[in-house]
Amino acid sequence: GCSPTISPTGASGSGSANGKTIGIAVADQKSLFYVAAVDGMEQAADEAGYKLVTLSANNNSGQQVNQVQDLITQQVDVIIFIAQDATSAAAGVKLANDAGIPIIAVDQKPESGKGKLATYIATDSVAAAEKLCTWMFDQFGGAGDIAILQGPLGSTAELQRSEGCANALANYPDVTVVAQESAGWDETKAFTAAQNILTANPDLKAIFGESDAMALGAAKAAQQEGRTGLVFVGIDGFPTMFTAVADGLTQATMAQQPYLMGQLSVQDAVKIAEGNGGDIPELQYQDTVLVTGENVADNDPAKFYGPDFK
Amino acid sequence: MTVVQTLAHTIHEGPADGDSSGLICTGLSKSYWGVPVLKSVDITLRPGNVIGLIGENGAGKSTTSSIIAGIVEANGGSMTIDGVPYEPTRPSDALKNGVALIHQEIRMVPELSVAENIFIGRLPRRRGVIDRNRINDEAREYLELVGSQTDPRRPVAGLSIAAQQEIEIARALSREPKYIIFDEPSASLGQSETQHVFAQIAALRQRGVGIVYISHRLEEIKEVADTIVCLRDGALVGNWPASEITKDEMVKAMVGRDFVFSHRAPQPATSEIALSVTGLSKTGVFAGIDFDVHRGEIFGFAGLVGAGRTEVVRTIAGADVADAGEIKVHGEVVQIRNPRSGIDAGIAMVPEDRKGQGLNLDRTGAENITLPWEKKLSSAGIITKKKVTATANKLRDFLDIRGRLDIPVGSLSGGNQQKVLLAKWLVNEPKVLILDEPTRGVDVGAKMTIYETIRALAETGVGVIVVSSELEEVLGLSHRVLVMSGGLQRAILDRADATPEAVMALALSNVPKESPLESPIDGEAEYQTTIRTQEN
Amino acid sequence: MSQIPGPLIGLIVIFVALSFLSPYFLTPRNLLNILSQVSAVGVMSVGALLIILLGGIDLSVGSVLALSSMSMAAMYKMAGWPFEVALLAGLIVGALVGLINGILTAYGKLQPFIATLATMSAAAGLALFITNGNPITGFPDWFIAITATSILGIPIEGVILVAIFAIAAFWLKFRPSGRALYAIGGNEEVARLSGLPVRRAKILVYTIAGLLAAVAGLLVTSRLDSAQPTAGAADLLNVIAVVVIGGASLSGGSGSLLGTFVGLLIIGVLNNGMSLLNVSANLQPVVIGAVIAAAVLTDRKSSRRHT
Amino acid sequence: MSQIPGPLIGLIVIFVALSFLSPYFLTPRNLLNILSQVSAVGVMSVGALLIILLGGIDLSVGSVLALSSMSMAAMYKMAGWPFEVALLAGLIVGALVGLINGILTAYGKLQPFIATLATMSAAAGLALFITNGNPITGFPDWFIAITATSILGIPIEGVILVAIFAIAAFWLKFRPSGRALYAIGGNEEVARLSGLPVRRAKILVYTIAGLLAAVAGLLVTSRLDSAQPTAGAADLLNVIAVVVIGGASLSGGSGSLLGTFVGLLIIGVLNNGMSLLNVSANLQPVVIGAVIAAAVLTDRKSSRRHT
Ligand SMILES: Nc1ncnc2c1ncn2[C@@H]1O[C@H](COP(=O)(O)OP(=O)(O)OP(=O)(O)O)[C@@H](O)[C@H]1O
Ligand SMILES: Nc1ncnc2c1ncn2[C@@H]1O[C@H](COP(=O)(O)OP(=O)(O)OP(=O)(O)O)[C@@H](O)[C@H]1O
Ligand SMILES: [Mg+2]
Ligand SMILES: [Mg+2]
Repeated sequence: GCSPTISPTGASGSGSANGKTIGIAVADQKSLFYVAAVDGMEQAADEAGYKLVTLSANNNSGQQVNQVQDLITQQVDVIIFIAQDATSAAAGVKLANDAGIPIIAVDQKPESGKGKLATYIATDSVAAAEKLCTWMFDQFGGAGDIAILQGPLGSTAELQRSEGCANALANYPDVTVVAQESAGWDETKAFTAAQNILTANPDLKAIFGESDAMALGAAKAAQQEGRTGLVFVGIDGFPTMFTAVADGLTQATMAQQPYLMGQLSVQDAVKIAEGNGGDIPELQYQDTVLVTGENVADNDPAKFYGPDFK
Repeated sequence: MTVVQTLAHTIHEGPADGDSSGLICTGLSKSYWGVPVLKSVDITLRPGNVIGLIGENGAGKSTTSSIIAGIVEANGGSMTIDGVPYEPTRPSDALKNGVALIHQEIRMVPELSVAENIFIGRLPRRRGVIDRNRINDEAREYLELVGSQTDPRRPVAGLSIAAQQEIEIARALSREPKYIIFDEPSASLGQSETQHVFAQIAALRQRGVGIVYISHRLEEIKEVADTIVCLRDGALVGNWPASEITKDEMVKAMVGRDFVFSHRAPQPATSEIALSVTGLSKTGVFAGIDFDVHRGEIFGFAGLVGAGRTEVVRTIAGADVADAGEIKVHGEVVQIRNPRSGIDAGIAMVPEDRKGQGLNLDRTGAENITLPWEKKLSSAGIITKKKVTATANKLRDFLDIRGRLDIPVGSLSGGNQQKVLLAKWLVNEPKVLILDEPTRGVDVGAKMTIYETIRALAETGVGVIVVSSELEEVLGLSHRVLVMSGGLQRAILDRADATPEAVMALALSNVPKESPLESPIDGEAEYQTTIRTQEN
Repeated sequence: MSQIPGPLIGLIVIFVALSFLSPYFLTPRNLLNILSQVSAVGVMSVGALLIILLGGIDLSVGSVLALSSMSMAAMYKMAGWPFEVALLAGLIVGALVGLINGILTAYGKLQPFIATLATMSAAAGLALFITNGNPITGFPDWFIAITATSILGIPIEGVILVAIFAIAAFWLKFRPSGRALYAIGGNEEVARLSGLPVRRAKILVYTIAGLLAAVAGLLVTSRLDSAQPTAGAADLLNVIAVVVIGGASLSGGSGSLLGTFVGLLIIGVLNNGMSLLNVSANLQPVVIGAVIAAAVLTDRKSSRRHT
Repeated sequence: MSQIPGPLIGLIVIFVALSFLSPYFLTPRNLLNILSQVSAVGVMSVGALLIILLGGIDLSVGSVLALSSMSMAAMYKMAGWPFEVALLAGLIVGALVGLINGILTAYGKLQPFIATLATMSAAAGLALFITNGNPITGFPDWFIAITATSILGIPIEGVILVAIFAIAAFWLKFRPSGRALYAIGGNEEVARLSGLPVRRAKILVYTIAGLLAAVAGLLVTSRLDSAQPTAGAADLLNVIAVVVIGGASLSGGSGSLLGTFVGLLIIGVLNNGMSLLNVSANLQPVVIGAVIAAAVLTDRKSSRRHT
C-alpha cells in the first residue's frame, strides 16, 4: 500500500501537484474498516494529485477534536471526518464550520444534527444489523436461544448494531437473547466469552457478533468445543470472514464498503476544493451486502476493503 | 549480698513517699505475641533530674521510652505527670503533655529541608502561609544549641547520620518539652558532638527539664546522669545515684552476674601482609591513603565524624569506586570494581548503617546471614531452608545471638541485629575483615563478645580493620591506629603511642591545605558521597 | 523544589525541533490550542501528583471522569434537575469516589493500586449502566461556552488549568498541610510520630483527586457537548506518565507541580507536533515512546532511590 | 513464602458461591475452560511477579505480546521463513523488548514505569505498523493444535501454564539467583553490598518477562489461528492486578507465585462465572471491582509497608 511515513515537509502541502491538501481525521488506524477507508482515500487522492494529511485519534473523542483543531491550524482545504462517535462529532464539525473549512462526514455524523456538513457518506448500520439478524433468525426457524457479542459498550457502532438487532428481535417473539456480553471487537475476548456462553447454554442456536472478528472468535470456540449446527454471523465483510463463510466456519457477514466510501469522500472533497461541489447530495448511504455461503463465491473481498486486503 | 543489691534496696524511691511531682510510671507492662518484654516497671522522673537508663540489648529500654512517648501502648500500668493521669495513645498526646522522644532509629524526611524536619507537624504560619524565615531562624538557634552548623534551609537528603542525629535532637528541643528521652543518641555521634549534647543536657536540667538518657556507653552515663536505672529482661533491677555506683557494678546489674569488662592486649601480628593499600584516592573525598594490614593484625581507623574513614573503607570493599590507587590482598593486586569483586578477593565489610546497608529488616535473620553465600552453600545449584538454617544456627552459637533467626530480623533488639550483621560476614572466613562502627548500639556483654570475636579472627590470620568513633574501642582493640582528618591520612600510630590525647590532637589538628574536601566538616562532602553511592 | 533539568531540556529540544519542522507549530493559535488540548489530562495530573507524592496511585481517575460526567448529564436530562444542581452533583460524585479510595487505603489498608483498581472497575461499569452505554448530549449554551470562549485570547479551559496548577503549587509549597504530603510520602512513620494526621491527609488527597477528575469530566463534556460513558478511559496512563515524566517518584515523597506541568507539555506538544507533521498513525506511538525515554534518560538524577 | 489467607479465602468463597449459582460452573469441562482462558494472562503474570518482586513494573507486557505474535507471523507469511524459525524469531523479539526494558532500568536508571511505558508505546505502534493493522492468519496445523489438544484431558496450554508457574516457583525458592530477587526488591543497597549482581538480575528478569509475554502471544495466536496487532492491549491491568491481588507488594520484596496463581484464578473464575450467569455486561465491572476489594480487604496483613 501507500502508507504514509514521516514526511517533515508534508504539512506544507508542497508535495501535491496543485498545492491543495485534504485533512482526514479518523477514529483509529487499527480497525480494518478505518484502514480500508483511508486506503480508498489515498487511492483517490493519488489519482487527483491531492495531498492528504491523515490523523488518527486512537479511539479517543477528546483527542479527535484536538486533531481537527490541528488540521485547521495547517489550513487544509477540506476536512474528511470519520468521527469516533456520533454524539461528540458535533464539536469537530463546529470547529471546521467556524474556521470556514468544508467538512465531509464519513460513517458517523453529529447526532444532534448541529453543524453544517458538505455531505455525509455512510452505511446504515441499524438497517444492516436488522437485516443480518433477521436472516440469522430465519436460519434456525425463528425460534430459539441466541447470544450477542457486543463491541466496546457505549461506542456508536455497538449502539447502532445492538439497536438494529433489537429491531429484528421485535418481529421474532420466539427468539430469546440468553446471553449478551461485550468482547470489545476483540477476537480473543470473543473466544473466551463464547466458550462460557456455550457452556451455560446447551441449546444455543446462534451467535451474532457485532463485528467479524468477534463472530470468528465465537465460531472457533464452538469448533473447539465440538458444537456444531450453530449459526455465526458478523458485520464488516473482512476478507478473512469471506474465507470463513466459504469454509462453513461462519455463516454470514454484512459486508460494508469502506474502500469505496473512502474513494468517494476524496472525490467529493476534490470537487468541493475545485468549486464544483454544488451538486453533491447531502446524504449518500452506501449499500451493505449480505454475504452468505450461497453468494460468497460471487463477491470479491477486494471490492469492499480494497486491493491491499487479501 | 552485693553492693549493687544493697544500694538498690536502700535508695529505691517510688511515688509512695507522697511526692507526685514529675513523670511517674507505675507497673508498666508490655508483651508482644504473648511474650512479656516489660514486667511491671516503675520509673520516677523528677523535674531537673537526669535518669541514666541502662540494660542489655533487648532489656526493654526502647519499649519503655516508646510507651512514655505514646508510640506504643502498654498492656498494664499507669503514668502520671505532676499527679495528673497521663495516658498517651498517640505521639501527639505525648508532645502535648510536654514529653518528647529522641528515637534510637533516626527518622527524617529526606526531601524536606532541615528546618521543616524540625518543625514538621506544626509548621508556623504567617498570613496563612508557612513562615519560612521564622522556622529557619528558630531552627538555626536549636541547631546551635546542639553544636550543629548545618544550614537549616538545605534538604536533609545527603546529610551524615551524625548531622541527622543532631537535627533529631534539635527537633525534640524545639518542642520545649518538660521531659525528654534520649534513646542512644550517642551511638551515631562522635566525641565532640556527644560533648555538645551533654552540655545541652546540663542546660536543660538547669531549666528543670526531666531527662531519661539511654546509652550503652557506661562512662558517658555516669558522666551525665543523676540517677542510674537498670532493666534486665524487662524487669527493673534497681536504681542508684550515679555518683555511688561504679562501672563494674553497672555491668553487673545489667547482666546479673559478675562480669569484668576490660581490653586485653592483642596477640602479636604476623609479618605477612593481608592487605596493602597504596595511593588510594577519590576526588573530593579522600586522597593519598597508604597503609598495610598484616595477617593477624587489628588495624584501627580513628578520626572525627566526617573525616572520611567510612569512605576509605567502603572504597576498599568495592562499595564505591576509587579514582586512583592500588589494592593488594595477600600480595596479589586485585581489581575491585564492585562489592562482589571485593568479596571474591576476600574482603568483607560490615557497614556502619545497619538499617540502610547492612540488613534487610523484613527478611529473617537466617536469610540475612546467608545472603552473600547462597551460591556457595547450594549443592547442584539448589539451596534449601535446612542449609540456611543450619549455617545460621552455627553462627548464632558462635556469636551468642539472642533471639530467633527465623523471624524478620527487624524485630530483634539493636545489639542482636548487629551480631546478625557480623555473622553475615563470618560465614566464609575473609582474608580482610572491615568493621565500620562494629558495636554501634551494642550492650557491654555483646561488645565483649564482639571484641573477643574480632581478636579470635585476627588470631586465625585475618587482617582486621576497625573504624570506630569510640576512641576507647579503637585504641583498646588495635595494634596500630591510622588517624584521619579532612580526608587525609595524618599518621599511623603504634599501640604504645596511640594515647587518646595523641589521637585527638591529630584528629583535631587543622585540616591541611591539601585536603581533598572543600569544607571538611561541613555537610557538603557527605552530600557528594551520597550522590556517588546512589549512582553506583 | 527539586531541580528537573532532564525533562525541561527535553521539552525545550522538542519545542525547538518542532518550530523548525512545522511552520504551523509556533503560531499563537496553535500554542493556545495545545493548552486547551492538554487541559483535561492536566487537571487530572494535579490530583495524580498529590497522590503520587503520598506514595499512592490512582487508577480510577479516567473512570471517575466518565462517571461524574454521566451522572451530571443523567441528573440534568433524565431526572430533570436544574443544570447547576446537576453540575454540582457531578462534582460530588467524583469527590465521593475519591473519598472511597481514600477510606479504602487509609482505613482499609488496601494497597492503593488494588483499592483504585476496584473503584476504577466499578465506576466504569456504573458509567455504562446509567444509560446502558448511550451518550447524553444537549447541554446549556453557557456550559458549552466554557470550552469555546477565550479571556484575553486565552481559552477558559487553559485558564482553569493554570489556575488549578497554581493553587495546588501554592498549597504544596506554602501551606503546612501541603508540605505534610512530602513528609508522609517521604517517611510515613516520621510523619505519624510528628503528629501529622496521616490518614486524614490521605483521605483529603484522594478526595481532591476525585474532584479534579470530575472537573476534567466537565471540561470534556463541555468540549464535546456530550457526556460519554467511556470518556477518559484512555487517559489513565497519560495522566500517570505526565507526572512521572515530570520527575516525580512513584515511591512517594518527591515531585513537583512545575515538573508535572513540564511533563504535561511534553506529551501535549509531542501529540500536537506529530499531528502537524503528519506522522503515520501507527508510527506515532513509536516516536512517543522513543521521545519519552530520551527526555527522561537525560535526567539521571531523578532516578529511583531504593525501594 | 508469605501466607496469603485473604485472597485464598476469597477464591474459595467465590468458587463455592458459583457452584451453587450455576449448574454449569462445577463441570470438568468448564473448569478446564477456565484453565485455558487464564493461560495467556497467567503466563504473563509470572513475568510480572518477578519484576514486581524486584520493585519494578512492566507496562509493556501486552504490547510485547502483540509485537512478537505479529513479528512471528510476518516472518512466516510475509518474509517466507520456515515456521519454526519464525516462531523462534517471535520469541526473540519478545525477549529483546524485555532486554531493552532491563537495560533502560538497570543502566539508564529510568524509573521502570517510564522505561516500560516507552517500550509499551513503541511496541504497540510497531505491531500495528508491520501490516498496517491487518491480522495475519493461516498457521501450520501442529501450531494450532497446541491450544486444541489435551494431554490426559488437560489442555496443553493449561499444562504449559502450570509448568511455567512450577519452574518459576522452583527458581524463586531453591536457586540462589531466584532468591536474590527478594533481597534486591527488599533493599537494593543491602543486596549490592552483599555482592549480588543487582543489574544483571534486573536485566535477566525483564528479559524473562518479555519472553513470557511472547509465549503468551504464541498461545493467543495458536488459539485463534490469527496474529492480531491489538491483541493483549487489554491485558495489562489484568496481569498486574492478578499479581497484586495475589498479595505481592508493588514496593518490591514480597509476593509469591502461589499467591499469584490464586489471584489469577480469582480473576479467571469471576469472569467465567459472570458469563455463565449472564450478568449484565455493564454491571460486570462493578461486580469485579467489589469482589476484588472484598477479597483483598480480608487480608489486612498484606497492607503496604511504607513505600
Ligand atoms: N514490634 C515488636 N514486635 C516483637 N517484639 C518486639 C517488638 N519491639 C520490641 N520487641 C522485643 O522487645 C524486647 C525489648 O526491646 P527493646 O527495643 O525495648 O530493647 P532495648 O532495651 O531498647 O534494646 P537495645 O539496647 O538493643 O536497643 C526485645 O526482645 C525485642 O525483640
Ligand atoms: N550511601 C550513603 N547514603 C547516605 N549516607 C551515607 C552513605 N554512605 C555514607 N553515608 C553517610 O555519610 C556520612 C559521611 O561519612 P563519613 O565517613 O564522612 O562520616 P563518618 O562515617 O561518621 O565518619 P568517618 O568518615 O570518619 O568514618 C556517614 O556518616 C554516613 O552516615
Ligand atoms: Mg533500644
Ligand atoms: Mg563512619
